[in-house]
Amino acid sequence: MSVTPYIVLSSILFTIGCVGVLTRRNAIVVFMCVELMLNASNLALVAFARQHGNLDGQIAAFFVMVVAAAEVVVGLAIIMTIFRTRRSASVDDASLLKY
Amino acid sequence: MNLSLTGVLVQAASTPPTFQKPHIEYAQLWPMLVVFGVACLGVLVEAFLPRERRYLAQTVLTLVGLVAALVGTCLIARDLTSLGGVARGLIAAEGTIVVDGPTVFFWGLILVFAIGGVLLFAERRLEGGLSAFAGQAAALPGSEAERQASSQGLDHTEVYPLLLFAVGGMMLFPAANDLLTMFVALEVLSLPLYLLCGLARRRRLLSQEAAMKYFLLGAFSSGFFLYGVALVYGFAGSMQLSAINEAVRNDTQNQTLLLIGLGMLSVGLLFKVGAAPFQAWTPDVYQGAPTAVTAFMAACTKVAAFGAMLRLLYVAFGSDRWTWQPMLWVVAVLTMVVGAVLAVVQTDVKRMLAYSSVAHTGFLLVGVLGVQSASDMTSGQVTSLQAVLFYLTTYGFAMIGAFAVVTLVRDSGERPPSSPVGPASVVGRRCWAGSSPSSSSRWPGSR
Amino acid sequence: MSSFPWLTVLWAVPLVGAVAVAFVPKTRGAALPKQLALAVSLLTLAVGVAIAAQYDTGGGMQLTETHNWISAFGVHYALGVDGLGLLLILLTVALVPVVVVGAWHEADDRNPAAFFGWALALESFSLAVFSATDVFLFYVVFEATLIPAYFLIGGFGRAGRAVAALKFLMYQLGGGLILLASVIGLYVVSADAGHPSYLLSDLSQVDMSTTAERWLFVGFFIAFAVKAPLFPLHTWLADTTERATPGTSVLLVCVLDKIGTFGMLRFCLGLFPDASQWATPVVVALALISIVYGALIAIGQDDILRLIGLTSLSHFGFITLGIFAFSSQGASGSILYMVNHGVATAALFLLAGYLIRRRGTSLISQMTGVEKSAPVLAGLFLIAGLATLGLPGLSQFVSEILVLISAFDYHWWAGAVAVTGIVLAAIYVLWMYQRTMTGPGVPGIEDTPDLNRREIGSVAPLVLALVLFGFYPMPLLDVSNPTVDALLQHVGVSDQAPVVPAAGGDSAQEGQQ
Amino acid sequence: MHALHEVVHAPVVDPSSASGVFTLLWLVIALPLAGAAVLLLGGRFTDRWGHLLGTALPIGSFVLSLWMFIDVLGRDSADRQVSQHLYTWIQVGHLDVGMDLLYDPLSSLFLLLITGVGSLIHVYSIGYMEHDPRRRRFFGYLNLFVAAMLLLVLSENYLGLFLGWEGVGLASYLLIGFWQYKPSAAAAAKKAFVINRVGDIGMSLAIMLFFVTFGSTSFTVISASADRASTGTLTALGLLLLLGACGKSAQVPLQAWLLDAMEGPTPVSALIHAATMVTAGVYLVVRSSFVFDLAPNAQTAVVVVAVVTLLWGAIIGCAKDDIKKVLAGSTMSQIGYMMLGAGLGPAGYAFAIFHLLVHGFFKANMFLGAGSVMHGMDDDVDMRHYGALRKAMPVTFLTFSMGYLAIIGFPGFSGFWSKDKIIETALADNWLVGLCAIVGAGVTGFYMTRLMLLTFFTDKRWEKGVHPHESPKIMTIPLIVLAALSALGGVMLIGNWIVDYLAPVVGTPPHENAPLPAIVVTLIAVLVVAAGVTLAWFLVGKRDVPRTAPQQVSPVVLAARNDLYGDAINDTLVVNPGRRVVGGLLTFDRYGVDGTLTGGPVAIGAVAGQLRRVQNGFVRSYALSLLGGVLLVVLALLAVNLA
Amino acid sequence: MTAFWVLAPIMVIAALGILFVRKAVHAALLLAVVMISLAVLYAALDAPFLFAVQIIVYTGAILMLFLFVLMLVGVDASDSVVETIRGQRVMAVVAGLLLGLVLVTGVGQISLGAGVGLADANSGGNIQALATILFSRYVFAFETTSALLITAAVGAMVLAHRERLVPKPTQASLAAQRLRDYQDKGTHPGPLPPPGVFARHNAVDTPALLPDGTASEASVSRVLAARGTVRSAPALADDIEELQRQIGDAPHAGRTGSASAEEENL
Repeated sequence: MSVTPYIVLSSILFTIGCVGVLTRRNAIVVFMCVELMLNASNLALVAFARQHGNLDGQIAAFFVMVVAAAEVVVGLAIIMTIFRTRRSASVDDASLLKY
Repeated sequence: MNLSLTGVLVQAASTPPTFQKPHIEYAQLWPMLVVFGVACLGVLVEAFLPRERRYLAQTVLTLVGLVAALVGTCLIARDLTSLGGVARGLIAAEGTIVVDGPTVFFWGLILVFAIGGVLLFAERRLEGGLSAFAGQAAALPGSEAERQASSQGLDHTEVYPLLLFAVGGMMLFPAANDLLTMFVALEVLSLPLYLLCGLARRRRLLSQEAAMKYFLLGAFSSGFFLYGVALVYGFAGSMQLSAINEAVRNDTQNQTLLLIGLGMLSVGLLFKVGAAPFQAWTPDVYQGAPTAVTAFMAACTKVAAFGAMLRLLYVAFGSDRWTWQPMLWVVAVLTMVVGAVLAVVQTDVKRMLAYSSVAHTGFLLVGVLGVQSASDMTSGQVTSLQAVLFYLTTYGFAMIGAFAVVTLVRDSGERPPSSPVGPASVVGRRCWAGSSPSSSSRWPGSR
Repeated sequence: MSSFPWLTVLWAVPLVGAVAVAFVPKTRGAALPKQLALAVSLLTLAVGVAIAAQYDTGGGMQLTETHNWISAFGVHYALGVDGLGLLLILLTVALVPVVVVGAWHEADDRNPAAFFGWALALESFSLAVFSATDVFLFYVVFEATLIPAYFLIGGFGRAGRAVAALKFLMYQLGGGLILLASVIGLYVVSADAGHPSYLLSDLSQVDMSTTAERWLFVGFFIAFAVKAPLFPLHTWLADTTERATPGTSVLLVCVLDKIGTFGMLRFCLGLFPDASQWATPVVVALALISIVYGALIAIGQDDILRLIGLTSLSHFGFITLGIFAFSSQGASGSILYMVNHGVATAALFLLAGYLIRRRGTSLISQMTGVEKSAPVLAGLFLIAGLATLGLPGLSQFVSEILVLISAFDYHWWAGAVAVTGIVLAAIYVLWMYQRTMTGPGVPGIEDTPDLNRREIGSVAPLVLALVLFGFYPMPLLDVSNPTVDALLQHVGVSDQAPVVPAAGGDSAQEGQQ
Repeated sequence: MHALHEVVHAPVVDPSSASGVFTLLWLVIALPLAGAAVLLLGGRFTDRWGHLLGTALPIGSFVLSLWMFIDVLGRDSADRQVSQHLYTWIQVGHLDVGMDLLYDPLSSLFLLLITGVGSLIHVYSIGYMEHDPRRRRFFGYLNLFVAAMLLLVLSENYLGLFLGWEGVGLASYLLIGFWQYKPSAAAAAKKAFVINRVGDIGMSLAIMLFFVTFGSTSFTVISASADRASTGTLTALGLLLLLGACGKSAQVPLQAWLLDAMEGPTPVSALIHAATMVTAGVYLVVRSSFVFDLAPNAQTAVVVVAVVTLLWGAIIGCAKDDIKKVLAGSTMSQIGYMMLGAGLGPAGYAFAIFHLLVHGFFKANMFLGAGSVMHGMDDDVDMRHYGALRKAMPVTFLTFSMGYLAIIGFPGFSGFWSKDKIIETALADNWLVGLCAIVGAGVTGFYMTRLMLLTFFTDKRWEKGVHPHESPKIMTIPLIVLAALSALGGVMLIGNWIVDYLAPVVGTPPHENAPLPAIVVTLIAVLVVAAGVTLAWFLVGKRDVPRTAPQQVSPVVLAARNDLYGDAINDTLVVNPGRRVVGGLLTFDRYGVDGTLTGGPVAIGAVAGQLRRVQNGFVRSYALSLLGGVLLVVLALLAVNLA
Repeated sequence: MTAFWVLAPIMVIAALGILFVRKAVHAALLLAVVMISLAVLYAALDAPFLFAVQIIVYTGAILMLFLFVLMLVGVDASDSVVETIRGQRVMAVVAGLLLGLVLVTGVGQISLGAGVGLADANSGGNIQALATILFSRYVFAFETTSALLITAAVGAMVLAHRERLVPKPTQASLAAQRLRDYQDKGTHPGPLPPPGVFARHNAVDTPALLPDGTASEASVSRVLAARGTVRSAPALADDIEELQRQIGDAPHAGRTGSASAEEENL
C-alpha cells in the first residue's frame, strides 16, 4: 500500500489551512485553520510512519496533539482577552501597530 | 485495512514490549532541569505564598535558579573536553539532546541574557513601585478594576515562571538532536513569550494586539516547521539529525521531499530569528510588548534560534550545503537591506530597534553561511562559527542594554543627550549600527 | 627604560577623571566638577610631560606595552609612542587644560559636569588613538572617540546642534564603517600571510598583493579623509563648528581631526607604502582643492565659528599635501603643522567664543569695533589669526613653508597652487578681523568688557607657544625628524637632491672653465 | 643688455664669522624687538615712559650700527662681510636654515638708514603722537617694525629675509590701521597686507625654487653656485623675486595699496611708506644680484616695471590734493627710479642704493614736514585748504624746502646726484628708458612744485578757527637733521665712494661708453625739471586756487585722481570675479557637495518611507508575506537543485 | 484504501467549507468533520492509539474548547463577505494555489516504494510500542511537554482569572451609599421618574411632567435628548385642545362633552 495519496491529501489540507489563515478574519477561525495545518502535518507523519515502519511519526503526531492542546489554551486565552477589550474577534481590527 | 480496535487492545494485553529504563545524563543536563524545576517551584510559590511576598520570592528564586544554571553551565563547559569525541560533545538523553561546545555556549549566553531580562522584569522603581506588567491582565483596559489593581499594587508575578519556562525551551532548542525535540522546544519557548507579550501595564491595547499577532503568526510558522518535520521524516525515516544527515548523504531519490521539508523547517527558524520576509512581526511585537519582555525576547530568542539553525543546517543538512546556501544568501541580503532601510524611517525607538535587530539577523545569517569545518582552515583563523557566536554575544548585550535604556527613558520623554541615560543609549545604538567597538565582530567574509 | 605603563596611565587618568567628574553629586555646587576636571587635565598634562621627558629623540617606538588581547584575531593591546605620536599626545594634553579653563562657563546653563566629563573622555580616547600600535586597538578607540564627541556637539552649543551632531555622527560612522571593512580586510591579508596579527610592526612586514594593498589603502584613506576632513567630505565640519561650543570645536578640530592626518601618516604610509605612492596624484589633487576651496568658502562665511571651521579644511589640505609629497620636509612639516594648527586654531576658537559671548551674536556682519573697548581680545585674536594665515615668526609659518617646499619639490604646480592659499588666508583672516574688531563700533560697544584673567590665562599659553615655536621650532622638529626618516625609509623614497649641488671643489672649477 | 656680457659672474657672498663688535650684531635687532615686547605686553604700566624707552632702543641700535660701520670702514674691502650664526631655525632633511645674520656693506648702509632715520622719526613721534591715548602702543609697533626691518636686511638667507619681510608687513598693517575706528584705515591696512601677500606668493615660490634648485636658501651657498643653474631657472627666480619686490615696493601692478596706506599716522608714512619698508623690494633685487646678473630677461622685466611705476606714480602725484597722497605717489615714482637702477645690473646697483638712501632722507623729511603742517592745520590733509604757510611755520617750510630741492634734483642737493646717476646709466643702457626717466624727473618737478606752492605759497585758504602754528622742538629737530641730510647726502658720491664701498656685494660697474657726455645728460635733466617747475608755477602759482577741487577736468586728470584706475582694474580683474567665485562655491558647497553626500540618505529615507507602508498592521498581510517567504524559500531550493 | 477514497473528498470539501462558511460555529463543525475523518484515517494507517487520541483529545477536548470560546465571543458572529485589505484575497488564493501546486506535485512525484508497514513495529501492540518509545527515547521531550501544559494553565489563569479586589456590596450598603450621595451631592436617591408620567403620552420620548407642569428631563433617556428627538410635553397641549375642541366646548362642559363624544364614537 503506497502512502502517497495520504501525503497528497495532507498537503491539500495543509494548503487549505494556509489559505484559511490568510482569508478568514475571525481570529478563532484563523486559529482553527492553523489547527487544520497541524492536523495535516499529523496525517503526513502518521502516513510516513507507516511507510518507514517505525513509530517515530506516530509519536510525533502524539506530541503535536499535546502541543496543540497547550497552544489552543494559550491562544484562545489571548483571543478572549483581546475580544473582551475590543468587543471584536476580527483580526483586522487589531491593527494599531503598524508602519 | 486491519482496522480492529479490539485486536489492538488484545495485542496490548498479550505481549508487553520490552522496555528499558532510559538513561538520562543528569550530570550534563542539570542546568536545564534546574531551570524547569525552578519554574515549577515558581508556580507553587504563586499558588501558596501571600501576594505581597511573591514579588521578592519570585525574583530571588528566579535569579538563584538562573545563576545556579549558569554556574552549572560553566562547570559543564569546563569538563567538556573530558566528555571526549571529536566534536567535544556528548549525546545525551537517549540521543535527543547533544551537549557540546556550542550548546554550552548558547546555554551560557541565554542564561546571562535571561538574568539581564529578569533584572529588567523586576525593575519597578521607575513607575512608583509598579512593575512593567499589568496589575491584572484580565481586567479591561481603562476599567475600574484595572485602576484598583494598580492602586493596590497588584502584580503578575507569574511572569517569572513563564520566563523560566521560556528559558528552558530556549536552552533545549539549540541542544536538540532530533526534530521532535526541537519542535517541542520551539513551542516551549514560544508559548510563554506569547503570554508575556500581552501583559504590559501601559498601552494594554497595543500589548494585547502584539500578543495576538505574535501568537497567530507564531502558530502559523510553527505549522510550517511541523510540516517540514513531517516531510523530512518522510524523506529520512527518522527524526534524528545524524540519521537525516546520513540519508541526505546517501539518498538521491525524493529530493523534492527533502527540499520542501528543508525549506519549511528553515521557514520556522527564520521566522523566529526575524529574517526577511518573515520579519513582519518583529516591529509590531517589539513595540507592543512590555519593554523588558522585548529585551529578553530580542536577545534570548535570537540566540536560541540561531543555535538551532546552526545545528539543523550543519548537523542535519551540512553535507548538502550547496542546496541551501543560495537560498540563505537571498534571505540574508534581503534581511540586511530591509532591516537597515526601514530602520531609518522609524519614529518609535522600539520599532527602530526591532528593525535594527532584523538587520543584525541579516549579518548573522551571512555568518551562518560561512560556517565550515575546522579542517578547512589554517590554525589561528577565526571560524565563522566563532564569529557568529561572538556576534550573538555582543548583539545580545547591546539589545538588552538598548531596551534597558528605553525602559528608563520611557516616562521621562525626550531627554537631552547629556543626561546620564544618553550615553548608554548611544552605546547601544551604536552597537546596533555595528560600528562600535563592542560589536566589531562582523566578519562575514572571513574565510 | 622603566616598565611602568606610562601610556596606559596616560589615557586612564583622564578616563577615570571623566567618570569622577560626571558623577560628582549635583549638590556639591557647579564649580567642583570644573575644578576636578582642571585638576585631572593638569595631571594628564603632567603625565604627558613625564612621557616627553623619558622620550629619547633617537626615534623608534618607545615606552611600548604589548599584551595579547584577542589572540584568535591577533589583536593586541599594544601602545607605544614615536615622534609623531608624542607630538600629538603633547598637543592633546596641553590643549585640554586650556579648553577646560577657556570653557569654564560654557556649559553653565546646562550640565557642566557632563560637559567636562565628556571632554575628558574625549581626551582619553584621543590619547589612546595616538599611542595605539595595534590596528584593531586603534580602530576601537578611533570609533570610541565619536561617543564623547557626539555628546559634546549634541548636548552643548547653539540651536541646531542636534542636527549637526547627527550629521557629524553619520559622516564619521560612514568613514568608520569603511575603515572597519579595511581593518577586516587587513586581518584576512595577514591571516593569509601566515599568522594573523594586528600589530603595526607585524603588518608592515606583510607582503600584500598590489590590488589588495590598494583597496585597503583606499579604505583607510577615505576614513581618514572624512576625519581630517578633505574635500569633498568636509561638509560636516562647518555645520559642527557652527553649532557646537567653541570648546567643543577646539577638541574636535584641534585634537580629534588630527586623528585623520595622523592615521594617514601612521597607517596609510606605514602599512601601504606602495599604494600610497600609487594614489599620490589623486590625493595631492584633493589636498590642493581642499586648500583653495576651503579658503574660498571661508571667505564667504558670515558666521565666525563656521569660518574658523572652514579654514581648517584649507589647513588639513596643507597637512595632507605635505604627507603625500613624500619628502622629509613634507612629512615633518605636516607633523609640525598638526601641532601648530592645533594651537593656532584653538586660540582662534576660544577667542571667537569670548567674542561671541560678549557681543551676543556670532555673525561677523553684526560685530564691529570691538577693538576699541577690548584691545587685549583684539590683539590676541589678531595674533591667532596671523598664525592661521601663516605669518612668519609664528609657528604655523614654519610648517607651512616646509609643506610648500615639499609640494614644490613634488611638482612645481603643486607648490604654485598651494601657495595661493596663503593669499586667500590673508583675505579671510584680515577681513574677519576688519569686520569684527575695527571700525567705529555700534552704540554701547564701550561696555564690552575686555578679557578677564581666566580668559587671558587660557589663551596666553597658546599664543606664547605660537611665537616660541615660530622662532624656535627645533624642539618639535628634533622629535619628528627621526620618525619621518624611518617612515620615508619604509616607504622607500629619499629626498630629491637639489638640481645644483652645493659648491664643491670640482663643480666650482667647472663653472670657471 | 649688453653690459652683462662683460660680467662673467656676480660677486660671491663669502662672509667671515663674527668677531669683535660684530658679535653684538644680534643686539641691533634685539633692542627694538625687546622694546616692542615691553611696550606691547607691558600694558598700562608702561604708558608713562613707554615712548621714551621706545625711542631710546632704536637709538641704541643706531649707535651700534654706527660703531660697526666705523669698524668696517677700517677694514680691507674684501674683509667687509661678516656673518653671525645665532641658532638653527629649521632643519629637516637637507633643508637647514639657520637664524644667521649677515653684515656687509649693503646691509651696513641699510642699518644706518633704518636706525638713523628710524630714531629721528621716533623722536618726532614723541611730539606728534603726544595727545594720542595709545601712544605707547604706537611706539611698540614702531619698534616692532624697526626690528623686523633690521632682520630683513641682516638675514643671511632668504627665509630669514622673508621673516623680516613679513614682519615689516605686519608692522605696516598694524600702523596703517592704527586708527582702527576709522573704517577707511582698517580697510587700507587689510588692502596693504593682502596685496603684499600676492607679492609674497612670488617670494614663497622663489624660496621654494631656491631650495629645490640649490638645496639651500642661504645667500652664501646660492651665490656660490648660481652660475651653474640654468638660465630658465634663474629667470624664473628673478621674476618671482620681482613679484615679491613689486608687492612690497608698491610697483605696478601691485601698487594700489600705497596710496591708501596714507591712512596711517604721518610718522608711519615717513618711516615705513617712504624711507624704509617700501624700499625693501629694491634691497631684495640688489641683494639677489647674483640671480639677476645671470638672468637678463628678469632684469628687463625689472626695468619695465620700474619705468612704468616711475611714470605712474608721478602722474598720480600731479593730480592729488591730499598732501600725503602726493608724497605717496612721489614715493612710488622714486622707488621706480631705484628699481630702474637695480634693474640695470652692476652698473646701477650702487646708484639705486644711493638714491634709496638719499630718498630716505628727503622723503622722510618731507613726510615729517607734511605731518608738521597737518599738526598745525588740525590734521587737515587737503592742500587746497592750505596756502601761505611759510610764515606760520617757518622751520617746517625751510626744512621742507630742502627736501623739495633734493627731490626735484636741484643741482647740488642730494637728489640731484642720485637721480642724475640713474638717468645717466639708464640712458647708457637704453635711450627709451633713459628718456622716460628724464620725463619722470620733469613731472616730479611739476608736482612737487605744485605741492610747495599750494602749501607754503599762494593765498591762505584755511578756515576760520584754524590757527597754523609751528610744531614743538621735539618735532622740528628731527626735521632739521633730515633737511641737512637731504641737502648734503650727495657727499657719499665723492670719489665714487659708494660704488666702491658696495662693490664687494654687487660687483663693479663696467666702464661703458655713454651715448652722450655726462654733463649733457645732466643739463638736459635739469632743463626738463626746470620746465616742470615753470609749468607748475604757471598753472598753480599764477592762478587762484579754489578751495574745492574742480569737477570739470580732463579725463587725464580724472584718471590721475583715481590712481590711474588701479583699484578699478583690481576690482574688475580680481575682486569681482573672486566674489563671484566665492558666491558660486558657496552654492556649490551647499547644494553640490553637501547635497550629493546627504542626498543618498535622503533618497533611502524616501524609499523606506514608502516601504514601511507595507507594514500595514494587518496580521493577515503579515501572514501573506510569510507565505510568500515560504514560497520563496521552497522555490529557491527547488530551483537551485532541480534546475 | 476504501476508507481513504471515501473520506478524502469529504475532508477536502469540509476543509474548503471552513474557508467559505460565514459563521464561525459552522467552521468549527466542519473542522470536526475533518478531524474525525482523520481519526479514521489514522486507524487505517495502523495508528489505533492516535485514532483514539484524535477523537478524544483533539476533537473531544480541543475542538470543544474552540466551541466554548465561540459561545463566549458570540455564537452568531459572522464575517462580512467584503475583503477589507486590498488584494489580500486574490494574493492569498494565488499564493495558496501555488503552494498547493508545489506541494502536490512535489509530494506526488515521490517514489517511496511499497512501504515497510507497521506490522513489525506494532507487533508488541501499538500502545506498548508507543509507550516504550515515548518513555525511553523521547522521555525528555515528553517531560518537557509538562512545561507546556503548565504554561498553558498559568497563561489561562493570568489572562482570564479576575480576582475580586473589593467585597461585593450588599443591598444594605448600597442603600446607605445612595443616601450618603444624596446628602453629599444631592443625588436623587429614588428611582428616576418614568417618561410620560403625568403627560398625555407615555411614550419613552415624552418627558414626564412635574406637578408644576414643567417637563422632567431626568425622565427621558439621555440618548434621546442628545439625538434631539424628545417631544415637548407642553407642546402636546395643542393636542389636548384639539381633542377638547372635538369633544365640544369648554372644559367646564367636560362631562357632557365627553358623553357626546362617546355618542359620536358609537
